[in-house]
Amino acid sequence: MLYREAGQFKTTYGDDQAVFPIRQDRWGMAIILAIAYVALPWLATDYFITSIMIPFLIYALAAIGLNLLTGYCGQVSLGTGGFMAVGAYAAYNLAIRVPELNLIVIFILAGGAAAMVGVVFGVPSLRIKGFYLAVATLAAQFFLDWAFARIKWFTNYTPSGSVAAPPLDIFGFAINTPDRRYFLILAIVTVMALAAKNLVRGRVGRSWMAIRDMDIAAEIIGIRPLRAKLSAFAVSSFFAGVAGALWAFLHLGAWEPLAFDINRSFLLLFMVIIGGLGSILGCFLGAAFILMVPLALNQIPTALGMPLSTAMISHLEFMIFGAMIVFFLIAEPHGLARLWALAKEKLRLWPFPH
Amino acid sequence: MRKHWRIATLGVLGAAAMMVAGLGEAMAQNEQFMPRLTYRTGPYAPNGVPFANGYADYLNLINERDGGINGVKVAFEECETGYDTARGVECYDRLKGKGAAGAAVVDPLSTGITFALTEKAPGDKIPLITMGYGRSESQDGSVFGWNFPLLGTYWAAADIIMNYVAQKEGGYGKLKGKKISLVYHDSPYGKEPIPLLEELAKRHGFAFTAMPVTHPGVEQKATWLQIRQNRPDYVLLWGWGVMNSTSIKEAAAVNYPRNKMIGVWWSGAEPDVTPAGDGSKGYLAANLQAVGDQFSVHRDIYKSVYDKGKGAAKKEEVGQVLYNRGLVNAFLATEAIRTAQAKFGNKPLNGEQVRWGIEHLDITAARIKEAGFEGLVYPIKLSCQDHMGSARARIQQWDGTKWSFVSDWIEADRKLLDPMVAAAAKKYAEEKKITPRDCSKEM
Amino acid sequence: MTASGRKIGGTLLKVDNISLSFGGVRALNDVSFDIKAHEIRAIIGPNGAGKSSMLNVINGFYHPQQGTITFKDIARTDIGPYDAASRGIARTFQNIALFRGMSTLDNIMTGRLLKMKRNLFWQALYFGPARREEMEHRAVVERIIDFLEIQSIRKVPVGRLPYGLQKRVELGRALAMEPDLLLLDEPMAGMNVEEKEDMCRFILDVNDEFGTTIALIEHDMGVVMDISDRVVVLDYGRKIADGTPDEVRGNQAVIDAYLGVSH
Amino acid sequence: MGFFFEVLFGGFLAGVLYALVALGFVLIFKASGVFNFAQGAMVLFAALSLVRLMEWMPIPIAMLASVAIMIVFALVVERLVLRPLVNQEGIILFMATIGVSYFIDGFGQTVWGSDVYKLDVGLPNEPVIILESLFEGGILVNQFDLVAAVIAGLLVTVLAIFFQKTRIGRALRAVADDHQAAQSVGIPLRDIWVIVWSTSGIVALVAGIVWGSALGVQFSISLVALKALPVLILGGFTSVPGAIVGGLIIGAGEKLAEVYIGPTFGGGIENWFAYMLALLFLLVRPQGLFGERIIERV
Repeated sequence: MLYREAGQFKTTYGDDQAVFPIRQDRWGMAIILAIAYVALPWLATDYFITSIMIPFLIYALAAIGLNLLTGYCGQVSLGTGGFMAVGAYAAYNLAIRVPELNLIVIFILAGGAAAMVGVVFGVPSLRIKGFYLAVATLAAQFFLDWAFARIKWFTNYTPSGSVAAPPLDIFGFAINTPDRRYFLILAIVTVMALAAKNLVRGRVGRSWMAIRDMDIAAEIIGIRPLRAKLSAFAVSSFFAGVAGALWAFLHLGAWEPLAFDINRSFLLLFMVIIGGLGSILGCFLGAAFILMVPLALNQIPTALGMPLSTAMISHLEFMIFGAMIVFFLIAEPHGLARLWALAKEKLRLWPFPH
Repeated sequence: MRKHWRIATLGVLGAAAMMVAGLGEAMAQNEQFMPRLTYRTGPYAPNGVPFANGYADYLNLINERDGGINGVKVAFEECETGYDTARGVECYDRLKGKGAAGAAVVDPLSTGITFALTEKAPGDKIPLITMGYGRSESQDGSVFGWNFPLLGTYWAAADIIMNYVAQKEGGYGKLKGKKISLVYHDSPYGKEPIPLLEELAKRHGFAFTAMPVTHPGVEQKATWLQIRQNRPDYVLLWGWGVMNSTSIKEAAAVNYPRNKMIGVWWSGAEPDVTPAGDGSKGYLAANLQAVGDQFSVHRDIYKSVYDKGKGAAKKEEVGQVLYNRGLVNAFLATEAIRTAQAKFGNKPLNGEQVRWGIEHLDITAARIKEAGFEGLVYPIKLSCQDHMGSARARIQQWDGTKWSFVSDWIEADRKLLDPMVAAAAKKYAEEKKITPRDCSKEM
Repeated sequence: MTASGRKIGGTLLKVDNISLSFGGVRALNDVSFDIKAHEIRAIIGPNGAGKSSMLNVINGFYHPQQGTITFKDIARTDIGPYDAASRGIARTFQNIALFRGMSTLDNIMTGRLLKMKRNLFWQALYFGPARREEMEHRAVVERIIDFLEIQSIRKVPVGRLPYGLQKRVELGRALAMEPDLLLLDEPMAGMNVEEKEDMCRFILDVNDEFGTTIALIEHDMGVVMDISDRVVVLDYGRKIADGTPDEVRGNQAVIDAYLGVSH
Repeated sequence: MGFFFEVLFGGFLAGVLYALVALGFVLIFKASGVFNFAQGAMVLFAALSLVRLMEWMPIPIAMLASVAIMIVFALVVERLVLRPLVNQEGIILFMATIGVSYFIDGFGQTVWGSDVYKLDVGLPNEPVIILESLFEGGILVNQFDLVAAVIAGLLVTVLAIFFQKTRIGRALRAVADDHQAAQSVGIPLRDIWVIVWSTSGIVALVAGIVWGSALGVQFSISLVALKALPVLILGGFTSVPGAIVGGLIIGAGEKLAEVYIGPTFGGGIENWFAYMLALLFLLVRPQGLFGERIIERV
C-alpha cells in the first residue's frame, strides 16, 4: 500500500526524466545513502568495511564501466582487468613521480590514461563484432599483463616487479584507516555512478544503445559508429581505470600484474550478466552477488554445522557461478536488476493484483 | 509459473545475504587462533595441498598429543586463496580478528599476497611468517617490523645454489666465463633472485641470463629451445606449480642434462618430478629441511593424529617435501607462540605478543631433538634486526623414486646479503616514509 | 486526395545514371529520375526490381559503381549513411529497424541525436546546458508523439509493441530528424486496412503540415495511386516508366512487368 | 640455420596441439553457430575422466567410458543450455558457454579431484635427432610431438571422411549452410547439436590425452582454450583446414617471435604475440584465412 505513484503528477519533462521519478524510490535511495554514509561506518566492523564494502564498491564501479560498454553499447570485452591495471599503474607512477599531485587528480588522470588505452584497443571494434571483438579484447588483456610485468619503468625498477602505494592523503588529511578509505571510495563511486546514470539517459547513452540494438540503423539516423563505439570504450575504460587505481591504492595496497589478470575480467563480466546487462543498479547487485557467493559458501554450511572443505567450496563456487550465468542468460537476460524491477511492479499493485 | 520462481529466487538470495551478514562466529575463549591461508584449488593446488596438510597435521598433533601449546589449544581455520592476491587479502581481513586474541600469525604461502599484507600487517599488528619466501629485503627487521622470512629468502636461496655450483666447479674462481641461466615464474616470486644473481655475475664474471615463463607456466617450448641453443652450464629453476614439472619435461625433450638443473626449494617436491617420470632422474633442487617420514615427529603424528582418523593428508603423502615444509612452518610458528607465552603467560596471545616471541625465537639443537625434528631442520635464532635467522639449505637429487642429499648444509653469505638487504630496505622505507626502528634500544 | 495548399517546388534530389551490382548481379542499371521538393514520389515495381537498393543508394548505404546523386544541388557519388542523415535524409525500413531494447520515447529521441551538441562532460553532469538541451528536444519529440497518437506507449520498450505500432514509432523516429527528404520503405507492409488508413493519413499530414518531401516504396497499388504525386516504375533494375499515377497506370511496359510478360 | 628449423618445427608441433583444441571449436561453430568457450574446460573434463577411470579399468574400456561421458555431457548441454537459448544472438550463447566452462571446471574437479594426475597411455617421449646430414648437429625433435602430430592428422582425416562421406556428416554441413535445408535432410536440429557436441567432446578427449600426457592432467590444461582462440581467428571459425593451418602459423609464429624477438623485449611475449598476430590479421581479413565472407544486409 505504501508503494504507489498515484497522486504524484509530473508537471515538467524534467521531472519525468529524473533518475527516480517515483517519490518512494527517492526515499529508498535516500535511506540507502544514509546507511552507506552514516550507519555503516558507525556500526559495521572493520572486516565488513574492508573486506565486503570496499571491494564491493570498487567491483561495482568497474562493473559499471564494463556495463556501459557491453550492456549499453553491445561490445563484449574480456579485457576489463587490463584496463584496471592501466589505471593502477598510471596512478602509481603519477603518485611517485609527481608527489605533489592531489590524490583525486591522480585518480582522474589514471582514469584518463586507461581511457586512452581503451580507445586504442577499441579501434578494432570498427571492423569486427561480437565474439571476434571479445577475442580482440583478450589481446589487450594479455598484452597489458605482459607490459606491466616486463617494462621496468612502469614499476619504477622495483626488483620484484611488485609495487606498493605510497602513503595517501587528500588536502593533508591522511587516508589511513578503513573508514577513511571507505568514505573516499564511497564518495567517488557515488559521483561516478550518478555520472554514468546521466550519460545513459542522455544523448550519448542513446547513441550507444542504438549501436547495440542495430548498428546499421543507428548509422542511418546519423550516429557515427566510430565515435559512439570509441566513446563507449573511452568512458568504460575510464571507469575501469579509476576502479583499478582504487583497487590498487585503497584495497590491496601492494600489487603485481596478476592482481588484474584475466580472471578479474571474467568475474566482472559475470557481475554484469548476473546483475543485468544495461542497468546501473544491476552492477551493484551483480557485484554484491559475486562477492557474496564465496562468503556464503564459507559461512552458511559452517553455521549449519556441516563445514565444507576449502577445495569443495572453491569448486562449488565455480559451479554456482557457471550455473548462475547460464540460468540468468536463459531465464532473465536483464539479471537481478530486472528481478528487482518486477518485484517493485508487484509491490506497486499489491494488495490488488489486477 | 515463471514469475513465481523469479520471486522465489529473490527470496532465496535475500535470505542468503542476511545469513552471511548476520552470522556471528562462536569460538572458545581460551583458544589460540591461527588463520590458515591455503590453496587447495587452481593451477598451484598440487603444491599448496601437501603444505596445507603438513601444517594442519602439526597443529592437530599439538592439540591431540599435548593438549595445545602449554595447554592453550590451537584453533585454526583454512581460507582458500587460490593463489589470488585479492582473495588472500579478503581471507586475511576475515580471519585476523577471530579467536580470543585475534590472529597469532599469518602465513600466506604466496609472494603476491605477502606483498599486499606487508602493507596491512603493521596496522593490524599481526606478524607474517614467510618461511623461505616473501620479500628478500624484509629480512631487515628494523624496516619490516612484521615480516619474518624465516630460514631463508630468495636472495639467500640464490646465493646458496650458486655456492653449490661453485663447489662443484671447484671454487668461485672457476665460474669466470661460465653461462648460468635462470628460468623463472614471471611474477614477484620469480623475479626476486634476479638482483642477487646479477650481483654475483658481476663479482665472479659469469654470464647470467634470465628467462621468464608466463603464468601458469605450461608454455616453455621456446624457452628450452633457446637453452638448447645457448647451452648454459647451469640452469636455475624458479618455478611453482605446474611450471616445475613442465620445465623438467621440456629439459628432457631438448636433452638438457637434468643434473645441471638446480631448482629453488619451491621447485623440488614430488609433484614437480613425478609427472616427468624417468625424465626427472638426476634433477637437483635446494631443500630447507629433510624428506621422509622417518623422524620422530612423524611417528607421533601417525599415532596421535592419523590413528584417530584426523589426518589431513593421505598416509603415503606424509613425509613428502612440501608436507614436511608445512610441518616445519607450523613448528616454528608454535615455537614462537611458546616463546611468547614464557613472557606473557599461558593464554591466547595477540599478534604483537607473538611477534615478540618470533623476534626472541631461539630454537636450539636440543629443542629440535626434543620436538622430534632432529635432522629435519637447522637451529635458528632471530632478533629484532635479523628476521631471517639461519639461512641454510641442502641440495637434493631425484633418483627416479626418491630424493637424497648430495650436499651438506650450505649457508648463505650474510656478508653479501646484508648490505643489499639494508640498501633495498632503505629504499622501501623512503618510499613509504617509514622511520626504521632502532633495534639497539629494544629488548 | 493530393489536392491541398502545398506547392511543389524545384528539384530536391536528382538521380543520374545509377548502376549498382553485387558481384555479377546487377541490381540497378542506369536509372535516372528526380524528386521535387514537397512532393510525394512513389517507387514501385515487382519483387526484386531494385526498389530497396535504390533507397539504399540514396541514403548512402550502398555505393553505386556508376552515376551521381544530386541532393540540394550538391552532386556526389559516394557518401556514407551518416553524411546522408546529416544533410537531411531520413528513412524507415521494410523490416522494421527500431532499437528493440529502448522505449518508444528513447527511440524517437535518437532521431534528435544529430541536433544535440553537448559533450560528454556536460552530459555526465546532466546540469545546465545539457539538461536544457535535453528538455528542448524532449518537447519536440512529445509533439511528434502527439501527432502520431502514441502517447500511451511512450515508456514501453518497442520490442513489446504490435507490428503496426512499431511502424508508427519508426516513422516517428524519422520525423524527429526533421528531414528534408523522407524515404519510406513499404510503410504499410503487413498492415490491416484500418492501420493502412491511419498510416496514409500520417504520411499525407506530414507532407502537408511540415512540407516534407517523401519518397516511398509500396506494394499496395491502391495506396500508391491515391497518395503519390508522381510514380517511377522499376523492373529488373531498370526504369520502365515515370509519371503521374494515371500515366503510369496506362503504360504498357508497366502492365507487362506486373503480369510477368517476358521481354 | 639448423636452429631456425628446430624452432620452426617445435612451433609447428605446438601448433598441432593448438589445432586439436581449435578443431573442437570449429565443429560446434560450423554446425550450430555457437562459439563454444567451454572447449578448454571440456578438454580438462575429458582428460580427468579418462585418467581417473584408468585407475579402475583397462585403458580401452576407460576410453570408451570417457567417450560415453562426453556424449552424456553433450546431451545435458543440449537440453539445459542450447535448447532454451535457441534463436538467441551468438554473443548470448558465447557468454552462456563461458558459464558452462566455469561449471564443468568446478564439477570435474569435484567429481574427479584436483591433483596432478599422470596420464600414461604409452606415448613415447624420447628426443631424436633428424636430418643430421643436412644441418650440423641435426634437428632435435621429440617423438612425442611427432606422435601428437600424427594423431592430429588422423583425427582431421577421420573428421573429413565423416563430413564428406556419411549421411550425418552431410547433414551437418547442410546445417552449417542453411538451417532450413537441414530440416529437409530429415535429421532434427536437436540431434545434430547433440552429435556435434559429442563429436567435439571426443575431439576434446583426444586433445586431453595429448595435452594430459605432455603436462599431466590438471587444472591448467583447461587454459589451452585461450591458446586456441587466436588460431580460430586466423583460420576462420568455420573451416577445419583453417584450424589446422591457423594452428601451425600461430604455433610457429609465436615460437619464432619468442626466440628471435623476445629477448629484445625481455621475453615472455608469446602469450600476447599470438593474439596480436591474429588481431592484425583480423583487421585485414575479418573472415579469417578460410572463413566465408559475411555480407551485411538491411
